[in-house]
Amino acid sequence: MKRATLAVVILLALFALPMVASGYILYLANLLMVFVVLSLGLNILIGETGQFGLAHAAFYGIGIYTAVLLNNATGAPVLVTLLAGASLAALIGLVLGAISLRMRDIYLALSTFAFGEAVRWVFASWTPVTGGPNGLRINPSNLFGFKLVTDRDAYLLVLVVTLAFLLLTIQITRSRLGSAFRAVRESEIAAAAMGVNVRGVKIAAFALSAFYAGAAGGLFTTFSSFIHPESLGFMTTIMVLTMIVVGGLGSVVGAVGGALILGLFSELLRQLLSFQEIIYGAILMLCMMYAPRGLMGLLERKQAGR
Amino acid sequence: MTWELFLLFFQQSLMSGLVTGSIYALLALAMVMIFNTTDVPNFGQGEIFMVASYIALVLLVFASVPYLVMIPLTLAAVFFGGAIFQRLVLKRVALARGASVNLVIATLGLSYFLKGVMRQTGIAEVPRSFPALFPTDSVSIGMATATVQDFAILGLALAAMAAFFLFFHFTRTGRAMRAVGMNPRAAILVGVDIERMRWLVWGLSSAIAALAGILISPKLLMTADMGIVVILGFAAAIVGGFTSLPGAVVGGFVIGIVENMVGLFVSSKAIVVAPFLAIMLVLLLRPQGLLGGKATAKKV
Amino acid sequence: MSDLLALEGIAAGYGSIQALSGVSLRVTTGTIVALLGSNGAGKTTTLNTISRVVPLTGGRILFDGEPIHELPSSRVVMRGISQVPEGREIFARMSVEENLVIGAHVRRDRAGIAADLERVCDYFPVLKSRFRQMAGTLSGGEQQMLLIARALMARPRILLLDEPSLGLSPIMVQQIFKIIRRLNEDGLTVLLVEQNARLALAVSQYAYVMENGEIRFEGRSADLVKDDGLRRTYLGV
Amino acid sequence: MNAPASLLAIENLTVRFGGLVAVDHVSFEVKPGSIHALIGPNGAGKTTVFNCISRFYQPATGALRFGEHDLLTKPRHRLAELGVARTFQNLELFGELSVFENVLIGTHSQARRTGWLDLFRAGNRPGEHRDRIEHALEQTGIADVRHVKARALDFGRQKMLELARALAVRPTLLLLDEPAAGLRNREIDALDAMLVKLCRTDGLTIVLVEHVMQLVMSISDWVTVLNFGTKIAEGTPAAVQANEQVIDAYLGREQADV
Amino acid sequence: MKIGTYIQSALVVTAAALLLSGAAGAQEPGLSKDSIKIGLFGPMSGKALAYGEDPLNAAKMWYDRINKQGGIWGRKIELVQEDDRCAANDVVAAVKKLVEQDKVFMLNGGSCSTATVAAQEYVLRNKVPFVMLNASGDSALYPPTDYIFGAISISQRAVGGTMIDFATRSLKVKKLGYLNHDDAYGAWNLEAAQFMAKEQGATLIVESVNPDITDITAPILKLKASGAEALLVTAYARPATLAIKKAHELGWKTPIVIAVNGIANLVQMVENVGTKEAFKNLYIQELLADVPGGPKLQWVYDMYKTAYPELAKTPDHPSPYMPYGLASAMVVTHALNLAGPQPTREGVAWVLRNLKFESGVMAGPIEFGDNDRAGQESAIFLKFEGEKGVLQPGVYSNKWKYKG
Repeated sequence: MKRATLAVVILLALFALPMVASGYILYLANLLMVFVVLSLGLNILIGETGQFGLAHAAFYGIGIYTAVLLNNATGAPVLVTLLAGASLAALIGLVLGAISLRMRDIYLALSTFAFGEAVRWVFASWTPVTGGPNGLRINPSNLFGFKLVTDRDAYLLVLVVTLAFLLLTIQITRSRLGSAFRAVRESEIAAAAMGVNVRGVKIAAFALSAFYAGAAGGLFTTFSSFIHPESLGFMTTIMVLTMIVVGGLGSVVGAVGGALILGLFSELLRQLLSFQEIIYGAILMLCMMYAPRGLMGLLERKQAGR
Repeated sequence: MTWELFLLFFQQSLMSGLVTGSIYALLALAMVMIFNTTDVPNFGQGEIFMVASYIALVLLVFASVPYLVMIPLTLAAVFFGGAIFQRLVLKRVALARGASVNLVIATLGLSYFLKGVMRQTGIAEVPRSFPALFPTDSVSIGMATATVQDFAILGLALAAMAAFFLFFHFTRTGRAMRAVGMNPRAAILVGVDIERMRWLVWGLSSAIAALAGILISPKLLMTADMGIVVILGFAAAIVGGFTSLPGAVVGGFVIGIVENMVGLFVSSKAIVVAPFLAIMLVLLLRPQGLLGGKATAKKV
Repeated sequence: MSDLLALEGIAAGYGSIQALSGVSLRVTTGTIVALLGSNGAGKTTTLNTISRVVPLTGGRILFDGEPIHELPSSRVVMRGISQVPEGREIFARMSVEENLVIGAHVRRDRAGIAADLERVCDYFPVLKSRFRQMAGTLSGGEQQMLLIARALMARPRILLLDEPSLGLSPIMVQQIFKIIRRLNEDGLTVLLVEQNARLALAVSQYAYVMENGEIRFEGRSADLVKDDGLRRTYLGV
Repeated sequence: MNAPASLLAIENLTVRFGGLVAVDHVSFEVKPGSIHALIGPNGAGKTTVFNCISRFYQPATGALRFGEHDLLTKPRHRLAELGVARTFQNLELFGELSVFENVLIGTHSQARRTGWLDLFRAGNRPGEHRDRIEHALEQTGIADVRHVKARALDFGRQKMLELARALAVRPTLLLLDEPAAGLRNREIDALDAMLVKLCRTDGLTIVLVEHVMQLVMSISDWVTVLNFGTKIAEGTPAAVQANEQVIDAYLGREQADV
Repeated sequence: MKIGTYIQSALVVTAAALLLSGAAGAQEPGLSKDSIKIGLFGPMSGKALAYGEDPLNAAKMWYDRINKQGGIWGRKIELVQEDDRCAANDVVAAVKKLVEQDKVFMLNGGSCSTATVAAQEYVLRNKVPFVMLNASGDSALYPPTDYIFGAISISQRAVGGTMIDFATRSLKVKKLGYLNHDDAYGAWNLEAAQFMAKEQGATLIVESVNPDITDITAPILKLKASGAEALLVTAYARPATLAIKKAHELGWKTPIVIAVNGIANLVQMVENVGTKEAFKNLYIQELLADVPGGPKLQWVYDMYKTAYPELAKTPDHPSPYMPYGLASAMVVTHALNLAGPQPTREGVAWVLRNLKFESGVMAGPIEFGDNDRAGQESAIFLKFEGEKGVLQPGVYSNKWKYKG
């Protein structure tokens, strides 16, 4: 009961935020929610299914460019552009998943990493379509005929979509598919013996994770006015990976918490000038040394201690 | 394209590819060593390489230490730096029941940390290099051109690789390191102190990266972001099979040559993406890499 | 006769699982002692606590009267305790020779190592003919021989043998056990873990039977062979 | 209806690993509702046969028939749906997951027919699955530890969990790879009773690989003996125990012959 | 429909606020009786620190001087500083924070062009005058907007255009090898270079490389094999140095012209190339009013030394980009001076659109116009033989113009 009350309070606060917060705060909130969706997606692949795919930024980018191009060309409603971006990302994720079936562990990580870099190169070089190195301007999205111009306009949409993804994630982790994901992570052999289609589940995880990343990209286009391939490289994937690891791999709360905390942290660090890389690096090392299971691990330990 | 031009391009790409490839090979070697003994792909490798280059620079240029003293000093400093990182951080991460991803993220933390520290010193603001030990006069072989320095880099890199090969195969410690990589349990049972081997390997691997830095820095300019070169070392390691030391060397040369060929025959713009395409191609056609052993099927 | 190795009430565990509780056993110099029991009874864990691969949570281990349960594993090998692990724990991508040489990792006497290569190959002539071959290409029996030979390269005073018969053909098992007996006759003390109780009791002088991390029976092997209850459980006859 | 005399028929099965012939032209049949033991020395090919039946290994030659199905045409993950479940010699549990979820995954193959979207439907809510999971937990005596992580269970309970998970598949054929290995005498007796009940009351067919002769001889209807990849004998427990060849290769005589 | 009504209500509120402020007499954000807030941002950490640090310092010392002289129309300049990390998301966050949280009157910042461009839409929507620091930001300058002004040092297009002007008029070369980046920078300078080459009847052979390139053999060899008579390099210092080295190694003795992008530190460049032989036939582009160390600029460097005595002692400070920050701050203070005692954002933007003045720091005048948002578009060239630059006669200019 206490939990439910807490959830309601948080929800109310989230919906009330635009009434009190400045555009800058809402921009941060929007950006953090995009990170949340990205983290939830990568957590499905790495945390739940144990597949080390490191091409998340590429799918994020596919989502962004698809949504932007569709929006700029046709002015289609934002839900259509968002879904189109997510679907295309999922489709490409499906193909990457199918190709990567024969690889595992380090090889999977490295090949998907290479795929991610290759996709980034395509973004940067396919100038007629993506604007290449000039970047691409994003026209305001269209929601039922209203133009989403400011962060404030986009906030409620981003919030609702993010909440929808959160609910979807919770539903998936509780579903047979979620069980199958974890079964594959824990033991492919036993999973197969229990009737889990291991190949199918792996591909599904890739596609689903890419769908999230693509949708996160679509969300980004609703409040952002510019995209540049520089922000779609391996470092972005690593940032999301760090979020889910710091939060606690394989945990929905961890993915959300990690995204929020590291995202906020990064913004706060901006004030710390040139020390920020040192601090970020130190935090990663210390966290791995003393909280290897992330924040969730700490929480669990605390609960167990009581 | 005329036949003559083709020949020129072909020969030059082999020549240049071998020289830069030898550096990629050293970086790949360093990476594979660590991966083999500790199962960690070291994302901090590039920054170790970077810091090592700056240590060399400071000793050589700012402290005016002669070349022949600078090299052992740098190697020793970086050796201990790598070893200390393993002892201080990674050992603790492993003890905390960290999975391999935790170790990877710790190395990532190292990478940020070193980059930040180096920027803080201020010497990384402009690209620098230090005077080469060898003349940069050009020499022609066939139609290709290279400098004396290039040959020295290639020669020294090959010599270093040979030395490491001999070390790994014919010394007690080298053999023990390979044993730890192949079968840690069995290594413990024959009395190998595997914790010691692990920090030794980190030290040694860091020293190899340092050597690569010393060799290439007169040629490639130093910045705090020069560690990015290590991606090519990664590519080389993957192409070679990621667990095979000779594979890493071959992979290094392959990547070096492919880079040049793509630049000359395809487009300068495609140089950066060539290694990644090579990775994907190799993994698709031969997932275990060119020289990697066949992946063993898991026993049911 | 003195006890070369003595375990006094050792306990060990992984996480929340108690793998061994209060295990005590003695191995007299020059004898073969068998440690019997079913899968998961704690036999291998016992050997691993002696080799210091698994940490103790209680009790102590004396070797030649001196406590060794706080030494690092490499020191234990140096003192003269070599384990021949179960399964195929060879260095597959090394040659047979390298496998043997690395067996002598704790030693520094080059001349002695070279001499021991010869000596060990006397016991296992088949290895001599495979010297340059990759160890991974050996047959199961040959790999088992290599494991024993590798352990001998450390000049152990006691050999901890873990399931030497596992997965081997009867003929190969007979050969291996003949060699074990010969090694013992040449003065080597052996602690033998074996599932094949009949075989183990035949070759050993004294035996312990483990179940669920504890010692259940012990006695002279010749007596245990005649024990009906034991026979029923372990021989199924 | 011409009900087949056998539920599972293995014909001329041959498996090679590289140059090694692990299983060499082995044939045997398993009658429905029976307990069929597969025994023989280590390395005789028992587990390999198991792995062929459950489609982890591809035999070089031979046929595998299960009811009217040709198993060799089925992908591995379809077997559970057909009613074949198995356990593993070296335990293949989902270590980080709870006991309950381990068993829940056993029901994975059951709900497929209701369509793809069912994948997203919650699995651990009260209902048909829940009943079956509870039943399996009760049968194997691990209902009290349902929320414990599989990794944290003791060995005996881990074995029971494997069995419970296999039962949740609702199998007609249960393949057990050394179910008694490492169990205490008391536990073996319980297992004995449990398997007999599963077979006689619930009508399951059980094939087991086992070294614990006490169990094999007491519950088996039929025993097949393998040695070096070939079948050297089969028959009732009594007949097999008296077989000279089996005694030589596996059971042994009173006197050790070293 | 929630959002729609929300927007409507927001619009009503905004309109009311505007009316009110108008009535109250220009209650502009960031403006008080005795102070005016300016948002200053640039990279203060990370990869691009070197581009931003000293220009930011230079801007600060100029604002300090103005304050010491009594400020502008009696108001002291109050700086609010933000790090933009030269990354698009961070630039946007910094700008939004400055505008909404800190409520600055106008913006002065940005050292990295592509990242700075990310703030364009927001700045325009909020009608905040924005003067870039040392970013060229060409794609935010064209098509021209009412509030964004950049390229105070030089626009990338002018970099390319003046290079061609120099090579064809001074070196009299018609077949030009052109090495640029494969990024936005490279694309911009190439656009004007191609325009100018056409104008002057020259051919351009282009090789575009990644700024992080490690082995530059392929593009240089291709340019050499193409028979180009001069090598024009618009890359950063690292690739430019590699190019000079490689041309020398390959025995290519053609004239080389290095754009201002690549000459961060000439002493270091000579050291990095390793041999003065390679500088036999090398020209460099310069944007300042005088050769480095020349008397016309002495006051700038003296001012820096006084303001940052500690920093000036460390190697590589001030950076060659330092004066650009000063010029940029001068643009801001000039515009504020001209906007009168009751400045409005709109008014300052109007002043900027019509601003023209001699900074005494840059090579040419700083001038905006109807179709022109790039402040500075001229360059001088020096022949550089490894030690001292010898000024070449003439000022070279870019004839590319934006055509709406």
